[in-house]
Amino acid sequence: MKLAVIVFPGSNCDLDLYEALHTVCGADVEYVSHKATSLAGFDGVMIPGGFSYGDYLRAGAIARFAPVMKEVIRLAKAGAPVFGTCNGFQILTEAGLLPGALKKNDSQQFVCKTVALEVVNNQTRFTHQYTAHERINLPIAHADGSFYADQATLDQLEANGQVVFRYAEENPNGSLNNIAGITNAAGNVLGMMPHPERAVEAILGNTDGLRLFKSLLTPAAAD
Amino acid sequence: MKQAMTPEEIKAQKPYLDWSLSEREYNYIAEELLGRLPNYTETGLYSAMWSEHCSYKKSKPVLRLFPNKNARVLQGPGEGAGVVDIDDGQAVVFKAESHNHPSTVEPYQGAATGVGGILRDIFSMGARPIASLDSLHFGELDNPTMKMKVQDTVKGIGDYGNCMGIPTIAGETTFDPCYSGNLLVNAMSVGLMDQKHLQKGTANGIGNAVMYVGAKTGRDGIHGATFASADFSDENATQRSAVQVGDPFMEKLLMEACLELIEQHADWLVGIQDMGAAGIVSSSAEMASEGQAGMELNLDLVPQREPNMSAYEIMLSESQERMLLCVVKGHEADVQAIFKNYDLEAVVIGRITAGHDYVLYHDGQEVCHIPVSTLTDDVLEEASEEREPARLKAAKQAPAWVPGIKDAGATLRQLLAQSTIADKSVFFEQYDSMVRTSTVVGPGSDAGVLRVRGTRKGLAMTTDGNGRFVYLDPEIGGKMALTEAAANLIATGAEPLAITDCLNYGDPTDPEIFWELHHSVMGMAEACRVFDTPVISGNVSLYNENNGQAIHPTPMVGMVGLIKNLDRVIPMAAQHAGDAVYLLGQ
Amino acid sequence: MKVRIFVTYKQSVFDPQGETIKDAIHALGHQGVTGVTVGKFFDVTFAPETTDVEAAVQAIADQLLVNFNMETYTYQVMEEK
Amino acid sequence: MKVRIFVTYKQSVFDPQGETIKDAIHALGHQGVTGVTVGKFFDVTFAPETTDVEAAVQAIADQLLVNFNMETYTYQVMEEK
Ligand SMILES: Nc1ncnc2c1ncn2[C@@H]1O[C@H](COP(=O)(O)OP(=O)(O)O)[C@@H](O)[C@H]1O
Repeated sequence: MKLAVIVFPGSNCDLDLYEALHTVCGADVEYVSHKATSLAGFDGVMIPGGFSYGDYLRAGAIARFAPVMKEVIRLAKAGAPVFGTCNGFQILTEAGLLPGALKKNDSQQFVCKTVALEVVNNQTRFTHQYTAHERINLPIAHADGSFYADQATLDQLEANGQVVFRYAEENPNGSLNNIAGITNAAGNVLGMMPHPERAVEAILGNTDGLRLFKSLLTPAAAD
Repeated sequence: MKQAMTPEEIKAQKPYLDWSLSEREYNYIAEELLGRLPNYTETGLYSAMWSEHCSYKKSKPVLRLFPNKNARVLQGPGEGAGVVDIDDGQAVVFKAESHNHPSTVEPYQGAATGVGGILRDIFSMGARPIASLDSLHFGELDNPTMKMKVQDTVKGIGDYGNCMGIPTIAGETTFDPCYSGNLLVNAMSVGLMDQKHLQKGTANGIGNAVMYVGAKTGRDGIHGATFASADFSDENATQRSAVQVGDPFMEKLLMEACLELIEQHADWLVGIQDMGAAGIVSSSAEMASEGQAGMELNLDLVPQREPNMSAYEIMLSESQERMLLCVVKGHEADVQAIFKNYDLEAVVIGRITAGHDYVLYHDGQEVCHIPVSTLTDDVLEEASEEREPARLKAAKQAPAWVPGIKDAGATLRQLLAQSTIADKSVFFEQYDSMVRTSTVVGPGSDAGVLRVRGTRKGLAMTTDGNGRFVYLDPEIGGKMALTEAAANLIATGAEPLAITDCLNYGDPTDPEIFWELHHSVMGMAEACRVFDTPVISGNVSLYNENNGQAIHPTPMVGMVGLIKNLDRVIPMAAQHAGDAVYLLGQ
Repeated sequence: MKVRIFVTYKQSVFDPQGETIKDAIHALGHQGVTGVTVGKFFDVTFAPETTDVEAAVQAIADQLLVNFNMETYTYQVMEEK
Repeated sequence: MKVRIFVTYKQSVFDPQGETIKDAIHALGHQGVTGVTVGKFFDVTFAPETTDVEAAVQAIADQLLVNFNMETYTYQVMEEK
């Protein structure tokens, strides 16, 4: 599987995502510029964290117009795996590939720390190496991570198993239903505020994110 | 454009006194250096370049006490940042910078642009910034205004560094009434590079281009450099220069573009320097002076954000996120193409000339024509009077104070409740400390530790200082700042390499304050020799006063150490119940 | 020609910032304040020759300035000075 | 009674957000836009019995909402709906 790590102006976790996939997991992965007009040859898309366009309007709002996004949308519609963490999640909601929106944290402050999560749905192509309802810890680092959607959308997300990760102890940002990560209805697009790519090496003190990438790279028999 | 005053009017009305150029200096420039009266623009350039902030005219004699070489030092003070060999052809680059005055006026933007400025110093050397640290000193947290200032400062540092994607991994925060009217905001940046990419702020080669990249020039912080060197008082509040607003998104693009140019096309580049205090004039004059070249600039070509700016305003503007490059003739378009790819403009604003003159054109007229070294090298050093502070003499006479602790538990709880000692996670959780996934030890420990990707090496770093100790005994306090920093590094398993510093003091024309500066630096310098940690970069911030009340003398030490084998990093936390506890030392 | 576009959270969306500011205003002694909401505005200037400014404003707001999942907007053509 | 308080950067202060948004608007094809500035507004509601609302507004703006080092403000009393 060949993966693209998209680099927007202001992306800053592109290196982290690339290193997690390439150096730690041995995946076939390349950086792709926001100006690229084709993603031919790629089997999946990874959208990194950071501050695309400085987050100067809303987080992720301007990135969605980048030329490469047409191709990201095409791949997503075709069922290819598309993953966004942090700013990547914000971009995916702004682009309409995921429902809802991400508001400023209730605290009105940026927060960087490790939080406890529940793997709510381990039946996705991103999470099948976790056990159901497993507790894991992952770092977060964001100012706009409060997930919001109207009640009907929330009900739908819950009913369809689209809520993949939930904050398990403290809710660090005010997300509704403690939502930390969701997929689209088809299950091939995952967006999450926590950073699994920051938790893939023992030397950095946490490897709970590793199985997310392993899940993606070694599709379960069911896929 | 017409100059606002004729040279004769300047001589008669002495506007330069308001710009902190003394009459003695003005006369020296006119009589000895130029042999004529400087015009309005020239007078403005001299007053900025000869300010303490740019010239270190008062602190230089003291700074000479610091050792600044050893076998590992590749670049000592004088460039954007110092550079130290960490083996394998790699180097660590670091520097600290104070942004006290801007942060006192406007904590959020002051702190943010402080971080932005120090990052440019690092990437202009050819290094990629890999970590930020800070050293913050506030008034007591007993009133809403100070609480707000603290919040804004922390948010300013966080927002800038977080947006740039550079982890803030260590720092220190103290609270004392002496900082109420004059905050100390010191930011440190650490970069990593292959030694072969080392760049300098230099310009030479007749016909080579002087190129401007980054944000447009506006009337931001005109005279910020001289403003940073003058005492604060409340009546001045409304006259203070406009605050600079940071644009970390622009800086991120600028950093990526500059690093791409340096790493892939070094042969197109003669030199590169960031525009910091005193903007275009200091960067261009320093580059020409370093390269022993002449330089001609056409200010009409400088990208401008506001209409009708005078030559003086363009030259002194402190608009953020700008860099100056000297580019080999013929490669201008190549350089432009690199910046264009990041949606940045690179503009040729001048050329290197034969000789040694610094010539500026504006609106088709020559507005400045002076030998470049008169701006950078001919500054009159100022000998300062000094006198041991009366309080220290009195203290020597007084009987030694013996603490009378009745209930050690209660005293311990009181100590832990002090804001200076209490947990700082409310602050450092607002900093992204993990981005770039190399943070082995983040904030909340003795020192931050980063791994060096692709090696077994690590870098440990810390900022330390203690104004109270230095206030009680400048020399011993200076030594203790070094000792604390070294101890913090050693506790992680690192060998200290070198230091950077910010020397934060009050008004140096007060002989007691100059004595504090001199004696604390003596103490620091001696400790530097003992630890073999030369001073490779740093910054001096004087006039930290409010309504005549000086801060405690507060030198801050930023120290970086090398860990040869990361497997041996020692965590701070207690590991197992039943483990023995040892106290080492005396 | 200048148009001011106002963007706020939809009414159903909780706005902690407004609450925080209201508390701060009370702390300053202005008990008469019963509510605070916070919004952003964008002053967008159009070249004089632009035709159909209102259509452009709507397009810009719809495509870029507003996230309809949580926000709503109004606008106002500003007087020339 | 509701008052809308508008806060913007002073004119000489650089507004990086406005510039970035202007570029995005151009990228969407609206070349007629020549400038964008961004501001915040606060809708402050006062209890009906409040006397001297304008003085309160000025005090709140001065003490809390506006940073006079770089910002300036205007306000407008809103019509009741
Ligand atoms: N402003 C700050 N930025 C980042 N980290 C900080 C800051 N202030 C304190 N810290 C972290 O909190 C811990 C304790 O801080 P402090 O009590 O000031 O330090 P020390 O242990 O050096 O006396 C240190 O690990 C330090 O790295």
